[in-house]
Amino acid sequence: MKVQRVFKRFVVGSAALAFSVLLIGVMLEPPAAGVDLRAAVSANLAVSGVAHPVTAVLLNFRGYDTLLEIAVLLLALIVILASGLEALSSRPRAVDPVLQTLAQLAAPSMIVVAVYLLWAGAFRPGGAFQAGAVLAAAGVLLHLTGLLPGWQAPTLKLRLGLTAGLLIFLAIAAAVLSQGALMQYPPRQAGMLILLIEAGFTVSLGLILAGLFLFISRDPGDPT
Amino acid sequence: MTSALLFACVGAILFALGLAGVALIGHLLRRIFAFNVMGSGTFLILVGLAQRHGSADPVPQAMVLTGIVVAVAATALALALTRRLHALTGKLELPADEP
Amino acid sequence: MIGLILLPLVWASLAFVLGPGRGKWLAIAGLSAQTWFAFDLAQQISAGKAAIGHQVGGWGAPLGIDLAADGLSSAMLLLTQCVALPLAIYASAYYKRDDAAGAYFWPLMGFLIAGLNALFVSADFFNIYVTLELVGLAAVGLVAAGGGAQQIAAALRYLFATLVGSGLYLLGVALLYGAYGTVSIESVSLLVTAEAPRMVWIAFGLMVLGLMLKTALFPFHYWLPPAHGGSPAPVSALLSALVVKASFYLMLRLWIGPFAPLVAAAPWLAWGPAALGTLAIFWGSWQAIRTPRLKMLIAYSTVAQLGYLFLIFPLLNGPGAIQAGVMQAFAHGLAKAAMFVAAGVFIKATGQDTVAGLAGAVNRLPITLFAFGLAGVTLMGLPPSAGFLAKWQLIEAALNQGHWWLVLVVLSGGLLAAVYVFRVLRQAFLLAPVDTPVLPFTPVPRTLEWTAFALALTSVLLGLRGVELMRLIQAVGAVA
Amino acid sequence: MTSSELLPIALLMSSLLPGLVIFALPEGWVALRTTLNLFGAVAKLALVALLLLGVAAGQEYGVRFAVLPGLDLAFKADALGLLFISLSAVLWLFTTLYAIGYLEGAPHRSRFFGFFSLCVTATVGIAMAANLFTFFIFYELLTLATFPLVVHRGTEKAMRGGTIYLAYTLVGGAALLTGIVWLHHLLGHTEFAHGGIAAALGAEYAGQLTLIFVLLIAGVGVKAALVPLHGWLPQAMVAPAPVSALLHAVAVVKAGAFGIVRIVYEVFGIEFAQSLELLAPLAMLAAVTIIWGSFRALFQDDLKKRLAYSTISQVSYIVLGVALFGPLGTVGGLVHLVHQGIMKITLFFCAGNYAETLGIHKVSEMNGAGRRMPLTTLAFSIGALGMMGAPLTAGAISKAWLSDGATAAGMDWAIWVLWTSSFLNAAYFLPILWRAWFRPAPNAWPEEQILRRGWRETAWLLLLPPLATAIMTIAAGTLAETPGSPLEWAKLIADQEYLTWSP
Repeated sequence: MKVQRVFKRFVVGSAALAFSVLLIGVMLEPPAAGVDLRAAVSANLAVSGVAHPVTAVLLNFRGYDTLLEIAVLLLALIVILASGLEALSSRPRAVDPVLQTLAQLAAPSMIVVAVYLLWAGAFRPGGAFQAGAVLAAAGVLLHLTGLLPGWQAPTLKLRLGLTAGLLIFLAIAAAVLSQGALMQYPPRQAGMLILLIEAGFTVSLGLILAGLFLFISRDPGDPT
Repeated sequence: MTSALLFACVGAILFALGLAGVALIGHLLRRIFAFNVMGSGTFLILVGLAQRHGSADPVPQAMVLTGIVVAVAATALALALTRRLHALTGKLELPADEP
Repeated sequence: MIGLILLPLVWASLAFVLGPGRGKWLAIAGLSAQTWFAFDLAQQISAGKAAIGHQVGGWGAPLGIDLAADGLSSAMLLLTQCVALPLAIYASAYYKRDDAAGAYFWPLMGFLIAGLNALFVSADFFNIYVTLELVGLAAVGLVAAGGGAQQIAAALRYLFATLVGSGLYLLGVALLYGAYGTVSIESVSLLVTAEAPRMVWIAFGLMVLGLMLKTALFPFHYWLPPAHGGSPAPVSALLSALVVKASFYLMLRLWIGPFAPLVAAAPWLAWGPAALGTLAIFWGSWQAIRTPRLKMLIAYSTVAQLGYLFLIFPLLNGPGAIQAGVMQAFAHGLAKAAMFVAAGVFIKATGQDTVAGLAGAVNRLPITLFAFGLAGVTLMGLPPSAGFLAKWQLIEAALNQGHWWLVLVVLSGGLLAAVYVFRVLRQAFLLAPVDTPVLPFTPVPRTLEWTAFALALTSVLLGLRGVELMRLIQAVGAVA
Repeated sequence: MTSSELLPIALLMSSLLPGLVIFALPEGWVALRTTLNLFGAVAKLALVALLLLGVAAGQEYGVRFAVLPGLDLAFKADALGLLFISLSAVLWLFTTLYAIGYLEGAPHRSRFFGFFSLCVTATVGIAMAANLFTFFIFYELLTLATFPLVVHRGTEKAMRGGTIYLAYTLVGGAALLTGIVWLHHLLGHTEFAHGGIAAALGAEYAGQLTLIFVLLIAGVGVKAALVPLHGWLPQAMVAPAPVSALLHAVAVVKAGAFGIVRIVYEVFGIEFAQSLELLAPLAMLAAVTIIWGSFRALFQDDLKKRLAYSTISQVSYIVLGVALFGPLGTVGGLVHLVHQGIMKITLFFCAGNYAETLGIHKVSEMNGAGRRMPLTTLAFSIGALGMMGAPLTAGAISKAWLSDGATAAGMDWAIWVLWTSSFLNAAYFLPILWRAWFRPAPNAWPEEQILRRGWRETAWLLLLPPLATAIMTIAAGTLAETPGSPLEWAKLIADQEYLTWSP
């Protein structure tokens, strides 16, 4: 038994070593002639509706990936809900009044930061994901300081909030089908549409990410 | 060797480490970490290889962002299931016997 | 084609908004519309349009993401909708109100179907990765839903397998992007040659490895039986019939598409999957013959039946191999779905998941047993069934290229399948033993019995009408 | 669709549709089920009569559907197929009547008659198959449809019999499939045609074709119970009597023998098979089976087992006739296909009657049965005498033509085989007759279930079918030369298969 485990470790370890050496070796070879997308991105940036190339790729050129990705996130949350919540953690939580005050101060400013990040995404690093993450962090912070109870079964309002981002995206993506293709935004409205999508994203992402934490984390005092 | 290529090489090592970890580690939390190390390795390779000759390429960066979100979702899922398993069995390892 | 992706996303989200346990009518309506779309698409393609493409966002590859449906993908779409719709009807009767396992079934199923459909039409390596994750996580969620410790453990095992699988695939994508600067399948196809850099070979290897893990090809099958055998019947059916086919489809697509020059340069590569497929057939059948539990038997049978799919790889440069693969995917998809849902009926009625518990089922649940038998006919490859046509095509393709041992594998696999199928049928025909009191069978909704029957009957009748399907697949390769 | 396409389909449907409806019928609806059964059987007979008239007048019937590109589900109603169909249609009617009487009050009759109808559908499909692909489909369908009948009683013993039956037939099916696909691969089609299709390949394929022949014959030889592939037949005796009748006379064993006829005449072609030197080994195999079956029958005390071994022996008469190169042997083999069916079904009906009425299952219990059940025993005696080849019975005709065929083919040893078999037949049948007619009856029968009422020694539905088939046995023997008899029809077929011979 023990010998077997050592043997397994040895085999897997040396395979991993060999693999990384091989991989590094081939990465050092000169690259093959291929496609360079940088030129294409900057050439089309003007009609994409946003000024920042990464945001343009995320929400316009490869916006379809993003659509599916938000579905993946929502799906993860649903799976967590589906796998059952009733188990309670019994870890007592010390609530420090200083921390509570700090958190109360931090939360509003985090919301402001999130809004800024959302707006800034159009022309510099930032965007819906970062904004949503900050929002979620605010929620987690409030929860950890005992100001926000862990979530029970999601209410209708919460469910609407969680799916809003995906539904808005789907609605807009389908609405522009008349332009000839899925997600083919008319260049003039592209900026506005993308902002709308991003706003929906920020809310839903914030809720989903917070939910990933708050649905699992349960206080002993929660009525269940 | 450009710094980008160095990133890629580190990524290769991280991937191999993570993969070995997922294969060998029984403790679920550590296995989830190993999976994340593996994912990070991939992201490093994706970005590093693409910009080994000069300026940044926004396409792989966007793809990595997408990949990170997917990895977050997967990690959260794995953690939730692990926690559930812990609540039901009190263990943080998968039952060894194959049913 | 777009509707096939958007519609399930919409009804999945709306079902979630409606709340736990709701949304079955949304799902059934959505799936009915999707089925119509899928037939429509198939009709267009067999009518002569070699392939139908769509440039998302109007950008076009390589900047944007392209979608493309040819005969192969449209056949898979058709299979997916045709299996999912009856399963949805089955599930609507299977889950009782307030059943914890069914609370989030509809959103999960919706995302699963959306992921599958998106995967089948995607023409972009990275986008395929996202769809793979969508499918994988939804499948894990379905396994885990409302389950006890065993199911959660099975779900975790499955989760790690699917994550490592897609992780390997993603590394392949990263290397491809590093080599060629694009993830569009079309652009990559133009660039790959037999003299491709070693990085591309490794990328190919990683992708194939990851996909074999996800398809549960022997010896990567370890996660499949607990996950498929331990879930509720509609979930097992979805997973066995559809989910494992998705990664197989992708592997086939890569094999005959962008990486065809590599395969042509090293034809021996094809023997790897074929050898593993052979082992899978024998190992899976052997386990199915031995296991005492009914659903485990069916799950091991999936391991075996998946093996047939991989036998086609050495035959791909001759005629008929893809046809055999698709026919086998259809036969197994329909029959296995029927078998799992029939097993679900048995389990609901007898209250136990064992083969031994089936004694006397022939008199209590004749329709379900008939469905199980018909599905068994397909799995054994006996005529007249789709499984028979698949076997016929496989044998003929193997003979065409003089690979005698493949013929032997296919035939002995069919006989082994007969052993485990008739193990069940035999038990069901047996009179309940006199000395033990006969347990009362719980009455089962008729919907459950008849959906099982409909699925099984389709798998058999397809064996008399394979021409249309074959006409559809003739359009393969135009895009790949 | 023209009538020449419609008729074959109608023939299939005449048993398929009633069968499907019967599956769905509740157990208690006896009247409707019986009506459907009889309606199907009579409708099938009428259709067969139509087809016979048409074919005799030179009309051709056929229909085909594409299943895969280059692969058709094809039917044709030709003289050879109709020989088999007429036999099964007539016997099906009698067997159905008999089964209705036999199973009266038994459970699960809907299931039984459903699969019963499926069996006959499969048999008709086998007879009408116009290529090996279609033949195989119905051949396997027959396996699947008979399994539930064999295990109908649901006992452990029945299961064992059923499992052995499946093991043999499925492995045989795999061999058959291999041969068919191989042939399809070489030829591009597997259509049956007078004079055969394999000859088109030429001599350089002789080795492969010999292997294919072995695979095909092994595949159908399982159902035809050729030694050493016969092991399932005695085991399948656990089935109810009507099923045994079906297995032995109407469907399964006959399907195997018929398959051999088709393969030798219409796939390989008798002349081509002779040139490949395949016929002599086949004849040897048949001879061994004939002797072995008769020999084993001698030692069986179980009546149905004795009959089962007798079947093994008798069916190989057909194979022997086919393998004798020359039209006379062909006529003998083909006519025996019909004659053996009529005679053997008589015997099984009677065996069922003894078991149902008096509880007699063994030869040693037969003492005095002839006085208690004179009519049944009379029918049994006619069938047994026919099997021995006694004059005025159908069996005599078969044997005469087979002997002539053996002489014509220059295989004189085959005559000795026939004589030996006749002697052995007498050795295992005559003691039964002697016991039944001349030994005193015991004080009590093993298990008397049906009491005598006047001249009716048993239920009339059990009595009429064996009497009818016994009369047919005599008729086929005495009226062999009248137009429309099995013999005349067999001559017509031989005329088609040997292009240079006329009767």
